[in-house]
Amino acid sequence: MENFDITLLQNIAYIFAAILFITGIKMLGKEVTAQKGNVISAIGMFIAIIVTAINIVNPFVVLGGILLGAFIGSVIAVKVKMTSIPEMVALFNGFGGLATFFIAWSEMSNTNDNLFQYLLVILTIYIGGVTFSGSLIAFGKLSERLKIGKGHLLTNLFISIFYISLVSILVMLVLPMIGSLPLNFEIIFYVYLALVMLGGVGFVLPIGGGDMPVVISLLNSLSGIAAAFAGLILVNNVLIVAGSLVGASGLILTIIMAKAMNRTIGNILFVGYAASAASSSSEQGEVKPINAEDAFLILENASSVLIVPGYGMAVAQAQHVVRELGELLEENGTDVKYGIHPVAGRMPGHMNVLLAEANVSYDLLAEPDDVNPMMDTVDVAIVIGANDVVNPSATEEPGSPIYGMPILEVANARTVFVLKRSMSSGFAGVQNPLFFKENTRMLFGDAKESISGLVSEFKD
Amino acid sequence: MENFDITLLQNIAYIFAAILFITGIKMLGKEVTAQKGNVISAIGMFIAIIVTAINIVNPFVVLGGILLGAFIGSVIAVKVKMTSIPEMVALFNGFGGLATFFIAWSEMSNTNDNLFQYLLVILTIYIGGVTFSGSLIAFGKLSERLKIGKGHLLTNLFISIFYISLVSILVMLVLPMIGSLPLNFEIIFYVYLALVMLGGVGFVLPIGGGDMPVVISLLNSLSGIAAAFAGLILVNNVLIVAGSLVGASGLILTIIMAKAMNRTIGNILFVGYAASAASSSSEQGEVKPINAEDAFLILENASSVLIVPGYGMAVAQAQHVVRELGELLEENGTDVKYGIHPVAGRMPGHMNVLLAEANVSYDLLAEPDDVNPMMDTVDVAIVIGANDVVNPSATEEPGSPIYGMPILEVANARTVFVLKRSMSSGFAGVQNPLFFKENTRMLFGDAKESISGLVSEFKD
Amino acid sequence: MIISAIKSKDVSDKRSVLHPETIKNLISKGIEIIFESGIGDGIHVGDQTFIDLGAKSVSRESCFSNAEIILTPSPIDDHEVKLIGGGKTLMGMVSPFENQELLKNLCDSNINLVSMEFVPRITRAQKMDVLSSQANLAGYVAVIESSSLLSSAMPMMMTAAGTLKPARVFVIGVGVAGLQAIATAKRLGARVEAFDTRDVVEEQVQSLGAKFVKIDLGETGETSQGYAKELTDEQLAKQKELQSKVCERSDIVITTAQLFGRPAPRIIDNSTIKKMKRGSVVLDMAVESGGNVEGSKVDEIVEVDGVKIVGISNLASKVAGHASYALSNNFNNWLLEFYDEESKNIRFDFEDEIISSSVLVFDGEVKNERFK
Amino acid sequence: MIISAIKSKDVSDKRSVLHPETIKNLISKGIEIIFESGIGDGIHVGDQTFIDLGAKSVSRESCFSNAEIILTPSPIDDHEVKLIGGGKTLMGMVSPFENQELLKNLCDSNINLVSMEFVPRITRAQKMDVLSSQANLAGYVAVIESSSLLSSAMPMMMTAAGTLKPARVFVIGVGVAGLQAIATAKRLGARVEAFDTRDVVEEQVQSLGAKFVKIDLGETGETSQGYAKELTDEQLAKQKELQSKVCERSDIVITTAQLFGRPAPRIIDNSTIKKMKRGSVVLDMAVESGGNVEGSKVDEIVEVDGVKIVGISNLASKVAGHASYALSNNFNNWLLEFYDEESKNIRFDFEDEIISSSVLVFDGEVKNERFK
Amino acid sequence: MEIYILLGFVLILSIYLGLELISKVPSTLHTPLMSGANAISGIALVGALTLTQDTFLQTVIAFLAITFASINVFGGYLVTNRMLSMFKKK
Amino acid sequence: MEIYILLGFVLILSIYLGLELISKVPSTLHTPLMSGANAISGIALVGALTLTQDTFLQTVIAFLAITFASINVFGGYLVTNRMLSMFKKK
Ligand SMILES: NC(=O)c1ccc[n+]([C@@H]2O[C@H](COP(=O)([O-])OP(=O)(O)OC[C@H]3O[C@@H](n4cnc5c(N)ncnc54)[C@H](OP(=O)(O)O)[C@@H]3O)[C@@H](O)[C@H]2O)c1
Ligand SMILES: NC(=O)c1ccc[n+]([C@@H]2O[C@H](COP(=O)([O-])OP(=O)(O)OC[C@H]3O[C@@H](n4cnc5c(N)ncnc54)[C@H](OP(=O)(O)O)[C@@H]3O)[C@@H](O)[C@H]2O)c1
Ligand SMILES: NC(=O)c1ccc[n+]([C@@H]2O[C@H](COP(=O)([O-])OP(=O)(O)OC[C@H]3O[C@@H](n4cnc5c(N)ncnc54)[C@H](O)[C@@H]3O)[C@@H](O)[C@H]2O)c1
Ligand SMILES: NC(=O)c1ccc[n+]([C@@H]2O[C@H](COP(=O)([O-])OP(=O)(O)OC[C@H]3O[C@@H](n4cnc5c(N)ncnc54)[C@H](O)[C@@H]3O)[C@@H](O)[C@H]2O)c1
Repeated sequence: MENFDITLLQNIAYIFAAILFITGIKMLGKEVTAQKGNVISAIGMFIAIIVTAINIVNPFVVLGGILLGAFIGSVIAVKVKMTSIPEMVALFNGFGGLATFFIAWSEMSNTNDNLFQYLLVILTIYIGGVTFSGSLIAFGKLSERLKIGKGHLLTNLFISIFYISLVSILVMLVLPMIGSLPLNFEIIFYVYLALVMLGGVGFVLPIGGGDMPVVISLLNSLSGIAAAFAGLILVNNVLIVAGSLVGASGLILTIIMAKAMNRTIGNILFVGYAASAASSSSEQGEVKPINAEDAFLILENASSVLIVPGYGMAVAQAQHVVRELGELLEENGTDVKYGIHPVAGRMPGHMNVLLAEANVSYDLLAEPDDVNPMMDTVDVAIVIGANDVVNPSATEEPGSPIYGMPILEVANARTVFVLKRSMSSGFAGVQNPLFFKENTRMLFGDAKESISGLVSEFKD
Repeated sequence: MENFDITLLQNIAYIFAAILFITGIKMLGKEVTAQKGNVISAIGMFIAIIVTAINIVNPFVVLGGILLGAFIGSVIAVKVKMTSIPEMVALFNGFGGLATFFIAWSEMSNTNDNLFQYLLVILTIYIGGVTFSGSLIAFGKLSERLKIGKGHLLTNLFISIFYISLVSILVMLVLPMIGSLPLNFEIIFYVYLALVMLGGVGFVLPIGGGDMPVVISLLNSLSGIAAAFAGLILVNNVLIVAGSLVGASGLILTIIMAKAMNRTIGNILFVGYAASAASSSSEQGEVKPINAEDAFLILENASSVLIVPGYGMAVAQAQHVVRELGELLEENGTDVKYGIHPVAGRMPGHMNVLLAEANVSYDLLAEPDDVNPMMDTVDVAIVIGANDVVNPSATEEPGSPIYGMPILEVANARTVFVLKRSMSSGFAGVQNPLFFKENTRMLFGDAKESISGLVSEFKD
Repeated sequence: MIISAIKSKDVSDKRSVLHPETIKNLISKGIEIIFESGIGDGIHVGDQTFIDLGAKSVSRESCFSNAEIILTPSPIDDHEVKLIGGGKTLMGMVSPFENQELLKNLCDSNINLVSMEFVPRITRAQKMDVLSSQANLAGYVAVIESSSLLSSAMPMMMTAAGTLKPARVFVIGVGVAGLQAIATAKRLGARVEAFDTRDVVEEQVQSLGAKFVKIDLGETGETSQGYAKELTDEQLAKQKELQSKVCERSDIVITTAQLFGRPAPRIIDNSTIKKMKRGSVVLDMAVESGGNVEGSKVDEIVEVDGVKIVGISNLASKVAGHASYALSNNFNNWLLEFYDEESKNIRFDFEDEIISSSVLVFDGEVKNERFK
Repeated sequence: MIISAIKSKDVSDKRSVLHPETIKNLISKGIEIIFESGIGDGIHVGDQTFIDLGAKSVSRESCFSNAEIILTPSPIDDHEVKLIGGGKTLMGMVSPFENQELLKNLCDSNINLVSMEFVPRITRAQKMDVLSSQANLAGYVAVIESSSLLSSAMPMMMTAAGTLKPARVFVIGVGVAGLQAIATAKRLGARVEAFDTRDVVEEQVQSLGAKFVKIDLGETGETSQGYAKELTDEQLAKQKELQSKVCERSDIVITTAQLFGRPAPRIIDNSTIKKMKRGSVVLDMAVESGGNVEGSKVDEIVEVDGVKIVGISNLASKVAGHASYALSNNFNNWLLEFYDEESKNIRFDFEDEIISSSVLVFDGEVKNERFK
Repeated sequence: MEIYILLGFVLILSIYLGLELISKVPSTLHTPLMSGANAISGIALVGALTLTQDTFLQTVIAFLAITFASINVFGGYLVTNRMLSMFKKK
Repeated sequence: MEIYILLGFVLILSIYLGLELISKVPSTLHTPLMSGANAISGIALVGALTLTQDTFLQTVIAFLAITFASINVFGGYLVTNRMLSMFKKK
C-alpha cells in the first residue's frame, strides 16, 4: 500500500508536470510570455525529478550524477559568451540524447522475452546516439572548431557510415527473429553502438554552417522523440508526454525556421549550402533575403527609419501603403523620414506626385544632402523599388556609368531593406553592390505586396 | 488469446478513431475544410462503432437500438426545415446526454465497492441528465413551442429545483460514507434521477431565446464531458478522448459565440436578456452595436458591398483606408460600389476630391439613382460618417426638415453598417431612424480607426 | 404650360440656363419650351440641338411675351418687363439687392418673381441652390486662374535641377467657393492654409486635408441660414493684422469673404499687399460685391509692388459648360418640385420654406421681409 | 575667372540663367560674376539682389567682352559674337540645329560653345539637363493653360446640381513633358490616357496611375540616348487613325511628340480635329519645332470647328521663377563639374561623355559629328 | 488505480488538445461546428454498446442508451453535413 | 500489452498537442524556444533515475545517463533564461 501510494502520488505529479510542460512550451512561443514559460516548464521538470527521486536505487550514484551534471551545466550556461549560445544549445541537446542512449542501453538486459521492448530499445539507442554525435558535430561547426565541410574526403566517408548505420537498424531488428547467431550477439551490439555514434557524425557533417540552427532544431526534435521512446521502454508517462511534445513542437519549429530561411528541410539536409550559393551572383558575394515577418521584427525595434522610394514604388503604385507603413512606424514611436533623390522615378518630381497623392506631409521629405550626413543614426533604411539612386558605385567606382552622381548613401544606415522583385538592374543598367553588403537584406516581391505584408504584421 | 487480440485491435482502432476526431474538429473550424472535417469525424465514429460491435452482448437489443436510432435520427435530419436546424441540434444533443445518463445508471450496479466509480457515476448521471432536460427546454424555446420565460412563476419554481438538484449531488456523494441509511437507497437514487431531470429544466428555462445558441453550445460541451466521464467509468479510451475533445472545444466555442454576441457566459446564464434590453435607447428602439471582428465576418461572406461615404469620412481623413478596404473586398470576390450622394460632405464634390486622392476609380462611383433600385441585392451597405444623406426620414417623414430630399436608401440593403463616433446628428440636426432599424449595426468610433480595424481583420 | 429661357444681358456671360441634358425632363412632364436663339452658343451647343430635343427657337421678345415662366440668368430691362403679361412668372438670378427698381416694376405689372439666389440653404433645397453650384465652380476657376498667373508651379518637385518649393495658397473665407478652392489647390500640390470667421469651418478645412489658421476674434457667428455675421470694426482690424502675416508667406491669396446682401468686407489693405512677395497673386472673388482687397478691379489685373491683384467677374462662366449644366439643373429642380402636373401650373405654397424664401414677388406684392 | 550672364533676346522669355539661390555657389568657388542689368526682371528679382550676393551689374556688351564664360538662354547675334574674345566660351541654349550659322561664326572666332541642349541623357548628367528641367515645367504649364481654356472643370464632381463629368485628357508623346502633363492632369482629377511610340513608356504611364492607349505599330524604338526613332509613313498613318478615336472622346489633347534635331511629326490632322467635340482643347507642345497638330500656330489659339488649337511658345517661361531656378542650377552644375579650382579654368576633357556631347565647338573646331 | 492514472493522462491531454484546436471560427461556422462536435459526443454509443445486459432493467436501459445515442450520432452527422453543403456555392 | 495501448494513446495525443502548440513564432524566439524545448527533453533524467543498477556496468551507465541528462536540464534551462532576459528591455 505504501509503495502504491507513492506511485499514485508520482503519477499525479507527472500529470501536473506534463501540464506545466505544455503550458511552458506554448508560452515560449510568444515574446511577452516566453521567459515565464521557461520558468513554468522548469518547475514542471523540478516536480518530475523530485517525485521520481523519492524512491531511488542508489543515492550516491543518483545524487552524485545530478550534482555533477548540474554543476557542469550551470557553469557552462552562465559562463558562456552570448555569441556562442547556439553551439551550447547543441551541446546540451547532445548530452540529452546521450542520456537516452544510455537509458536504452541499460534496458537492453530487460528485453529478453519482449520483442516490442527490444524494438524500442534498438530504435531509442539509434535516435539517442545520432542526436549525441550529430549535436557534437553541430557544436564543432558552430564554434568553428570543425572546418570540414561538404565535399571533403572525410565527410564522404562518414556519409557512407551514416547510410550503413541506417541499414544496421534493420539488421538489428531482424536479428532476434533469425534464431541462432553466427557471432556473439554482444559483439554485434557493440558494433551497432559504434555505428550509431559514427552515423550521427555522417548525418551532420555535410551540412553547411549557415544551416546549423535548423539542424540543431531537428536534432532537438529527435532527442524529444528519443525521450518519448525511453518513456515507452520504462513505462513512464511523463517521459512520453514531455518527449513527444518536444519531438512534435520541435519538428514544427524546425519547419518554421527553415521557412524563415527560404529553405525546405529536405533541401538543407540533402542539398546543403550548394543551393544557396547558386542563387548568389558570381563575385559580388551573397545576397541575404528576408521575409516580411523578420523585417517587421527589426522595424518594430527601430527608433529611426528612412524610407527611400524609387521608380519601383511608382510601378507598384505602393504610395498609399507606404504612407500607411510610415504612419504605423510613427505611432510606434519611430522617427520616420522620406529620402527623396532628385532623379528617383522617371520624371522630375515623380516621387512628389505620388507621395502627395498619398498625403505624405511635405515636412517629412528630405533631400540627399539632408539625410546623408546623419545616415549612421538611421536604424533602418527601407529602399522601395529604388536602385540607381542608392547605388554606391556612383561614389565608389570611378568606372561606373553613374560615377559622380550624388546618391542616398543608405549603406551607412545600420540596416538596409531593399524591396524589389528580382536582382535585375535599374534604368542605368548597372549592378548594385548595395544588395550584397553585410547589412543589407533583400525583401523580394512586388513593392506593394511587400509593404502590405509589413503593414499587416504591424497590425497583428 | 482470441479475445485479447480483439481488444488490441479495438484499441488500435480507437486510437485511429481518436485521431480522426481531432482532425475532424480542427477542420470543422475553417470554412474550406469544414465539410470534409465532418466526414472525417464521421468515419472515425463509424470505425469506433464497428470495432466495438464485434463482441456485442445481445445482437437484438444492440442492432435494434442502432437501427431504430439511425432511422429516427436520419429522418429528422433530412426532413427538418433549414430554419429549424438549431433546435434539432439541441434535440440531438439532448439524446446524447440521455444516453450517457442511461450508461451511468446502468453502471450503478458495478460501483458497489469502488468509491471512485460511484463518484463518477453520480456525476455522469447529473451531467447527462441536465444535458438532456436542458436541451429539451432549449429545443422548446427555439421552436417557439415553449413560451415561458424569465419571471414566470413556473420558471422560478424550476430554478429552485435546479439549486436543490445541485445540493443533491453533494448529498449523493456523501451518502455512502455515512454508512447505515435511513431510507432505502434505491428510492433515494430514483429521487436523485428525478431531481436531475427537473434541475436541467430549471437551468435553461430562465434564459432568453436570443441566447439559446450559446446555451446549446454549452450543453453540447457538457454532453462531451458526460461522455468522457462515461469513458472513465467504462475504462474506454475513445470515449474519454472524444468526450473531452468535445467538452473542451465546445467550451471554447461557447466562449467565442458569447463574445460574438458581446456577452459573457456568466451574463447569459445568470443575468439573462435583462441586460441587453437596458442598453437600448428610449422610443426609437434598440441600437445594435457591432465590433470590427464580427463586422469582418459578415463582410467576408458578402458578395456585394456598397460603401457610402459622408462628411465623417472626410473629417476622419479615412479615404485611404476606405480604398484599401474596397480593394481587399474586391480581392475577396466581393462586388464593391461607392454610393455618392450629391450633398455628402460640406462642398459640392467633396467626396470626389477625397476618393480621387485615394485613387478610387471613377468607374466605381454611383449616384443614388443608380444604386437605389438595386439596393436589395446589396449584402452590406457600409455608411462611413454619413448621416443626413442616408436618413430615411427624408422619404418617410413628411414633417422632417429634410423631407423630400432623395437619399441613398441603404435601409433596403440586407445589412447596414453605420460607422460614426456617437449617436449625434448630422448637418441638418435631425435624428436618423436608420440607426434603429433591425438590419442596422453601429460600428462606433472614428471612421479611420474603425475601417483600419476591418482592414486588419482582413489581413489576418 | 410654356417655359421660355433667355440669354444673359451680359455678353461675357457664356452660361445658359438651358442644357441639353436637363431639357428632356421638363418636356417629358408636358411642358413646352421656347428659347432665345443662340442661347447655347457660349457652351458650344447650337439651336438645332435644343430643337432636336423638342424645344423651339424664338426671338428674345417672343420669350417674354409667349411664356408663363421666363427663365433668366441675369436681371432684365424695364422695357422687357413690359413685354411680360400680368400673372406670369420671371424666374432666375436678378441680383435683387442691386435691382430693387426691377422688383417694384414687377410688382406694378403683377409679375411674380422667383429669385434663385434666395433659395434657402437647407439640405433639402441644395439641388436648387444656384449660389452654391456656381460658387463651387468659381472656387475651382479661381485656383486655375491664379495658378496660371503665378510665375512658379504649384506642386513641390524634387528634381535633379533642384527642389522646386510648393506654392503656398491662403484662402480667406471658407464658404462653398473657398472649400472648392482649397480642394483644388491641394490637388495641385500646394500647401494650403485657410481662414474664416465662423468656427465650424475649422473642421471642414481639415476635412480637406488643409490647415486652418487660428485667429481668435472673440465672439463671431453665423445666421440660421449659414451665412456669416458681420464683424465689428475691432474684430476686422485684428483679423487684418494677423492675416497679413500669413499673406506675407503666401504665393497665392484667394479671398471669398462675402456677407449676404451687404457689401463684402475689406479684409486686405494695401499695407498687407506691400508686405507680400513680388510675383505673388491675390485673387479677389468678392470683387463684384465690393471687393475684399483694396485696389481690386472687376476684370482687371492690377499690379501693386509686383503683386498681381486679380478681379475676375463671373468666374463660373469660365467653365460655362459645367456651370450651365448645374444652373439648368437647379432651375429644373425648382420647377419640378413645385410643378403640378394636373393643374399644369406652379403651386405657390407659402407654407413651404423654399417658396416663401425664393418667391420675392407674388400677386403684385413683395413677399420677402428684406425688400418691403 | 569671370562669368557673365545675359538676358534672352526674346523679350517674352522671362527666364533668367542666374538665380539668387544658386549664385552663391559660384562665388564661393572664387568665380566672379557679372550680369546684364535687369536680368531678373522677369522673375521679380531686382539687380540689387544679385549685387548684394556679390555679382556685378553691367551692360550687355560688357558681358560679352569681359568674361571668360558667357551664359545665355538664347542664341546671340552675329555682331555679339564679335564682341567676345578668342578662346572664350559661350555656354547656353542656342538651338544649334536652327543656328548652324552661329556655329560657324564661333568656330571662326575661335570661341568655344557649350550647348546645354546637348548634355547627354544619362543618369549622371541629369542635373545639367536643361531640356528635362524645362520640359518638365512645360508639361505642367500645358495642363494648367489648357484647363483654363476648357469650358468645363477637370475633376468629377457629384453635386446636388448634377454630376459634373471629369474631363478626359489625352497626352500624346510621353517624354519628360508628357509625364508631367499626365501627372498634373491626374492631380486635377481628369481621366488621363496617354500614348507613345516607345514601348517602355507604358509602364511609366501606369506608374502615374494613368491609362496607356495600346496602338500596335509594329517595330518602333528608341535611340541609345532615349530619344524616339522616326516612324515610317505607314506607321504614322496607322497611329493617326487609331489615335483619332481617342481624340474624339477627349476634352483636352496635349501633344508632345518630338524628334531630336528633326521637325516634329505631324500626328493630328484636320480630319481628326473635325471629329472632336466642340469646345475641346488641343495643345501642341511641339509647335515651335514644326508642330504635331495641323494648323497650330505659335502663340495663337486657332479655333477650328469649335476646337481650340493652342500653340504656346516657351511654356516653361510661364513659370519663370521655377524655370530660372532649375536652369541656373543646370548651368551651375555643369560649371562646377568641370571647373578646376586650381587652374581657375574649365577642364575640357573630351574623354568625358558630358564634355564630348555638350561642347559643340572647341578650339575653332566643330566637335560634334552632327554638325560637321 | 494505475489504469485511472493513465486514463487521467489521456483525459487531461485531450482536454488540452480540445482547447487548442479551436481558436478563431467565423461566425457562419458556429452552428455547424457545434453540431459536428455534438455528433462526436454521440461516441457515448460505443459506451452503450458495452453495457452489461444481465437484468431486464439493464437490457432496457442499454436499449434506450443505444437508441438515443444512435439518434445523436446519425442525426448529428447528417444535419451537420446538410448545413455545410450550403456553404458550397463559393 | 494493454498498458502499451494506453501509452500509445498518450503518445499520440501528446504529439498532436505538440504540433498544435507552435504555430507562429517570431524569428527572434526561434533559438530560445528551441533551447527551452531542449531543456524539457532533459526529462530523460527522470528515466535515468529509475534505471536498475544491479551490475557495475549498469551502475556506470546509470551514472553517466544521470550526469548527462542533468547537464541537459540545468544547462538548458539556465541558458534559455539568459537568452530570454535579453528581451526584457522593452
Ligand atoms: N527622375 C527623372 O526625371 C528620370 C527620368 C528618366 C530616367 N531617370 C532615371 O531613372 C532612374 C531612377 O532611379 P530609381 O532608383 O528611382 O529607379 P531604378 O534605378 O530604375 O530602379 C527601380 C527598381 O525598382 C524595381 N521595381 C520595379 N517595379 C517594381 C515593383 N512593382 N515592386 C518592387 N520593385 C520594383 C526594379 O527592380 P526589379 O525589377 O527587380 O523589381 C528596379 O531595380 C535613374 O537612373 C534616373 O536617371 C530619371
Ligand atoms: N455637399 C455640400 O455641398 C454641402 C454643403 C453644406 C452642407 N451640406 C450638408 O451636409 C450634410 C451632408 O451629409 P453627410 O451625411 O455627408 O454628413 P452629416 O449628415 O453631416 O453626417 C456626418 C456624420 O459623420 C459623423 N462623423 C464626424 N466625424 C467623424 C469621424 N471622425 N469618424 C466617424 N464619423 C464621423 C458624425 O457623427 P458622429 O459625430 O457621431 O461621429 C455625423 O453624423 C447634408 O445635410 C448637406 O446638406 C452639404
Ligand atoms: N444646407 C446646405 O446644404 C448648404 C448649402 C450651401 C451652403 N451651405 C453653407 O452655407 C455657408 C455659407 O456658404 P457660402 O459659400 O454661401 O458663403 P458666402 O459666399 O456667403 O461667404 C463666404 C465665406 O466668407 C466668410 N466670411 C465672411 N466674412 C469674413 C471675414 N471678415 N473674414 C473671413 N471670412 C469671412 C463666411 O463665413 C463664408 O464662409 C457654408 O457654411 C456652407 O456650408 C449650406
Ligand atoms: N537618363 C536620364 O536620366 C534621362 C533624363 C531625361 C530624359 N530621359 C529619357 O529620355 C526620353 C525622352 O524624353 P524627352 O522628353 O526628351 O522626349 P522628346 O521631347 O524628345 O519627345 C517626347 C516624346 O514624344 C514621343 N514621340 C516621338 N514620336 C512620336 C509619335 N509619332 N507618336 C507619339 N509619340 C511620339 C517620344 O517617344 C517621346 O517620349 C524619356 O524616356 C526620358 O525618360 C532620361
